[in-house]
Amino acid sequence: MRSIRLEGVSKSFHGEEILENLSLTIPSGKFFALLGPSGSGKTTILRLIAGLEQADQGRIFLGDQDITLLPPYERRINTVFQHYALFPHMNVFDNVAYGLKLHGLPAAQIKQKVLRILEVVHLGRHVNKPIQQLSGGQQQRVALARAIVNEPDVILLDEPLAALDLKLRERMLVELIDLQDEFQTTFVYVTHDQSEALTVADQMAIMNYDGEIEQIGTPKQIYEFPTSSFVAHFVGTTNIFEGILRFGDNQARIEIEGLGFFEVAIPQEKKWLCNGCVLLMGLRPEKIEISKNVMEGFANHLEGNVESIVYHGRSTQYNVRVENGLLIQVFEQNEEHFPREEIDYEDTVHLYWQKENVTLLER
Amino acid sequence: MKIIGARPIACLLALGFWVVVIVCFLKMPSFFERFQDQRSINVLAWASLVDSSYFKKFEQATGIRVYITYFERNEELFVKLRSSGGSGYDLVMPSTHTAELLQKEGLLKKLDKRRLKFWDKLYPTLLGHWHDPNNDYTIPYAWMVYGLAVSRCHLSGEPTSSWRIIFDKDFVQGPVAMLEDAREAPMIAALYLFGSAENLDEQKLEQIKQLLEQQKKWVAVYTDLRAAQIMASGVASIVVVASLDISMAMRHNKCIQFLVPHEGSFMDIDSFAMPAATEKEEYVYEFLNYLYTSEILAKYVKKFAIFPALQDVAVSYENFPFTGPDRELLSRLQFFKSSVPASRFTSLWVSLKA
Amino acid sequence: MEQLGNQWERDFCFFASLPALLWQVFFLVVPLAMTVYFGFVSEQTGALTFENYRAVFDGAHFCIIARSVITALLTGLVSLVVAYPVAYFLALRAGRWKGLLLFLAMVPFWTNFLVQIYAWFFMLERKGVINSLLGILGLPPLVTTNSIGAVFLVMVYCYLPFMLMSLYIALERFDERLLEASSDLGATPWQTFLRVTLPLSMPGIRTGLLLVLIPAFGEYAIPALLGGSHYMFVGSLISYYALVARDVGMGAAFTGISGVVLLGVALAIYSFLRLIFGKTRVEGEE
Amino acid sequence: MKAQWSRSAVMMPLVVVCVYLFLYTPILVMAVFSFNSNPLGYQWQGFTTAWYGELFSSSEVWDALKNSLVVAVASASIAISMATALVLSLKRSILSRAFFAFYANLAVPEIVLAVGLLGLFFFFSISLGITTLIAVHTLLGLGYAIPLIYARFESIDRRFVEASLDLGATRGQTVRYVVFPLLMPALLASALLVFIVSFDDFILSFFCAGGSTQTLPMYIFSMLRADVAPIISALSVVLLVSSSAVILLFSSLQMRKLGGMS
Repeated sequence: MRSIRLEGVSKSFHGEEILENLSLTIPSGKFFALLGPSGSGKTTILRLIAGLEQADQGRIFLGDQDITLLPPYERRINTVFQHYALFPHMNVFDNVAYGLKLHGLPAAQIKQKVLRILEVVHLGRHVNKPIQQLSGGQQQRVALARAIVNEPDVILLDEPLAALDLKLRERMLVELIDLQDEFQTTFVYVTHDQSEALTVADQMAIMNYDGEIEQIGTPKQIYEFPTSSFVAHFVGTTNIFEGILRFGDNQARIEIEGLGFFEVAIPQEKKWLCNGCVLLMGLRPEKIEISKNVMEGFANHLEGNVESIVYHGRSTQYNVRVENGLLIQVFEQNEEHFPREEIDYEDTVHLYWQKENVTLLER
Repeated sequence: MKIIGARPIACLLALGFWVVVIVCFLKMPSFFERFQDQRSINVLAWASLVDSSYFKKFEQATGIRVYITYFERNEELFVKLRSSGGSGYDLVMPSTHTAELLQKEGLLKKLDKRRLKFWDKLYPTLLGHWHDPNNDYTIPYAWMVYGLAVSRCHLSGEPTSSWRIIFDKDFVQGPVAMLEDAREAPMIAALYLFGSAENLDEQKLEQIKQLLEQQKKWVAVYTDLRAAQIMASGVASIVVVASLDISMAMRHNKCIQFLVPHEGSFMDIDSFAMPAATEKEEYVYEFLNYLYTSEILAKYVKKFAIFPALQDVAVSYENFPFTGPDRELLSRLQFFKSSVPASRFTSLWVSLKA
Repeated sequence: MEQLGNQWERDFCFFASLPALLWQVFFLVVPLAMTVYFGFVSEQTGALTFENYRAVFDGAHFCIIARSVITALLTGLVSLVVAYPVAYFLALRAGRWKGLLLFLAMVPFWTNFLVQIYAWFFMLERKGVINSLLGILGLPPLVTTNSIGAVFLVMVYCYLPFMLMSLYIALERFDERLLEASSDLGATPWQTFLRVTLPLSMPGIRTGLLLVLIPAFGEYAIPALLGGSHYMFVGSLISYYALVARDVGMGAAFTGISGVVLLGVALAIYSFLRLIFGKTRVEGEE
Repeated sequence: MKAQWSRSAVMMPLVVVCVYLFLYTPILVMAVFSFNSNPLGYQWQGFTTAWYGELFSSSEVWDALKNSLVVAVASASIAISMATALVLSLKRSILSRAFFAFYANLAVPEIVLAVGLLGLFFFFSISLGITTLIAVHTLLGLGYAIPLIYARFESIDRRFVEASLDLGATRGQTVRYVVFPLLMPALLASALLVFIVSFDDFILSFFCAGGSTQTLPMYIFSMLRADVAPIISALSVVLLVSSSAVILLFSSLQMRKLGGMS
């Protein structure tokens, strides 16, 4: 259970720069998610930490130990690979026991440890099965068990759930969180799926296409207060408006071309805001109230035409075309505590939101 | 593998190590031989003349183990001996042409005839021929006459004893099996055309080529193997063959008659000779003295139907126009000896078979 | 294993890779280099010369090369056509018979090639099995020994297992759902075969053709034993030069030239298959 | 379309049966004729087991068989070890090009190689014998083994190697516990192939064997030279039956091993 620190790490393949001067600290004992689009270099970071690649420049620390030049087998770090990489010529037990055997543990101890961990991952009944006979979820659990059983300082998970179906994925996510809770090992979880990352992570980092880290924070910080339009776009869905900030007496407003003025709240920490700045305004679809009727108590209001409706089950998404031609997404929870008004295609609707629910982003 | 540049000495050492390992591996047998000093000889012999089945007594009596390897063509023998500098074997069995070549290359060891107890019993007519005028190197073992094996059951009437029945389309009575040999086949054609296979010039060679090309139409197969089978299966009713290669089959197949054409024919002698590199002369002489006894040779006569070079071995074969190498017979025979360079025969043969 | 090795490991790897390379150099490259060198040495004078190559460059030699190319090609094609349905059946349709059939296909492979050839004598002799049966039916002999037909037949026989194995390996990986997808998209079985199965088994076809073509091109035993030696093949002429004529120079020169021809033929087939394969794909996209 | 499918469903097994007939008729006929009392020609004369008696009493055959087995086993094991060492230790980038060079071993006409090798052995005054035979068959075997093992090695997912390193195995341990077991099928297959090639080889054997070493194909060829040799038919039948038995045993063991795992 140690932290990981990357300092000024660069890595390129065949002349193509994947990571450039990247620094990142992964706190110990936390479930840390590394979220980014495919090709952003997050897997490369993982492989650098695991020792499967060597950094061109920079240092990597595990706790206080410099592991930059250490071969993978001398690092107390284990990986759960994307397609599990379970050894096809071994059964479940041998796969899990592999690391322990290499460390020369007595057979009895190995057996005890392996059986215990297999119990934890609900594979107690499949100890002697060949790998090929396991389902995807079971293989996933073997891969996990194989990594955890060595009690490493850090466990790296490279898109571990990508090959599973939705239901299984959700269940595995919960199990992963439980496992991390139980072992308190540092988990580094790489994914391109924002909902997975938001679910499991204590802390997360968002990477952009250039292999740079855009933002680090708790899931809530990331979701509610993205610091860049990339993060706002990549994590969840956001309506983005471009406008000019106008400071008035005691209130700030944003002027959006063709739509008029909207009130916004100015957070203290955003020092770069200025009167007359051109900036972006982000507004989450679920923060907008939609109604055919006029409502009171909201700071902002817009009118538009429903262009399409997508029914998601627990929520409904309305795509509303507003005056300046922008298409705005609105989510409405299908709570149905009371009979609701029917909104249909082509209906004219009113959109309302509070000024605290917008994020101001640099253009 | 940057170390090649970085540490040349270590690389050379590694290389050297493996080279030494490989060389040691290859040299292993000769190394052990030196210590073992096993009493054995290696014989390279024709498969149809000698085999090991009658050596048991010899091996038991003398403790000399006889390893026999068989070869199929004189050329194999020659190439093996020349490429290995005459080593590897202690006794070989060339025909006259090959014996002459080997001797020219210095690959044969001079014989000590005094140590060959049977020397006086050899047919004098088989000694002193062109390939080894004083028999300094070769000991005749079996002799053979080239001729025509004719299947009387397939042909009507008494066959003509002439090369015509394989060369002249007016006389050809059925499919023919011709010798598969770039020297021997043209020389037989030369004998038919000019009465002699010596002193062939370009013009004569051209005529020979034309004759052979014509003959191709009725040649069912070119071969110097399996003559008996070819006759038995009816592939050819006339086979150009050495007496040795058909005598065995004639015992079973009474249809076959052996003819020596009246124009004359060729003969050959298969002899034993010692490669120059052998160090086991002593064993070889012992072996030869055992082999050249009428008792043993009679067994080979029985088994392979050979015509042995030893006088006191009784030979009687049905349907053969001769029994021993008498002067009358030999006066009608010549050896496959020619001044034409081998490459000329080769190009003739290649263009015939192209 | 190369990534991240330390110095000691790299040294060891270098050390371990040496024997095979040395073996290759010592027992293949050196003897061949010697042979090639002899190709340029005149038999008479011992001087360096192009004489041997010039002598080989004539109609007779090219006739022989052409004959070998045609026979090898035909052998390859016929064994392809014969082996394909069998490999297909083994890989995709055999079901529980697969193990047994595979085993049976392997057994002739285990038989000495001389014995295989020898076995055919019983079949092909004028009084052999085939012609006796034909005789009973009142038909003339179809194929007999000492004919080009016999050479061809036995060559197909001897090389068939090679073709069968490479096709089987390629077809075994074949996903049968592709056939369903193709017929679902409206292709007739024949179209499916031409446009899906055949292109996807192309690697196996290529390997198989090369595995048959190369040894068939140099084959000498079958023509010698079953062909009646009316005509020479590349293999027989090479061994004739090397062994009988003892003209190492001519032999080396002829080997060199026929090697070049073989390489050319192999490349031509390779690119021809690529061309066909490529064309099929373009048509499919239309 | 239905009709066509069913037609092919009938045609294909028919073709398969025909091809198997083609493969087996000559062998079966030969087997039958190994009991023929007629030593010449192909006419049936009567039943006899004399040829088998002659075969089993001939010491030459068994000597030749012993030599062939020794050479085949030795060259198969040497070739496989060297090929494995090469494939495992050469850089992939070099190997992907280098392994083509080993196809030459198959493409060069054996007679050319044989004459060249004979010259080489003479030059270094290496006496011909069982070691030269092994050396040459090993060379031939490399031509089969290296491409085969390399192909398998390439198809091994690199993630298995990475996973092993990641789990704490050194490179050596990874080779031993992961790469080697995964290579096993290819190693076995190529060992078998090299064995067969060596067991089958005639020309190289003839030239590179010393005087005291005769292999089985050499013996067979010398027997076939003269005439029909029923003893060869008998020998072939014995070899065929025993090799089939070995393969069957081998594959049934394999099956049981697989079966035991489930």
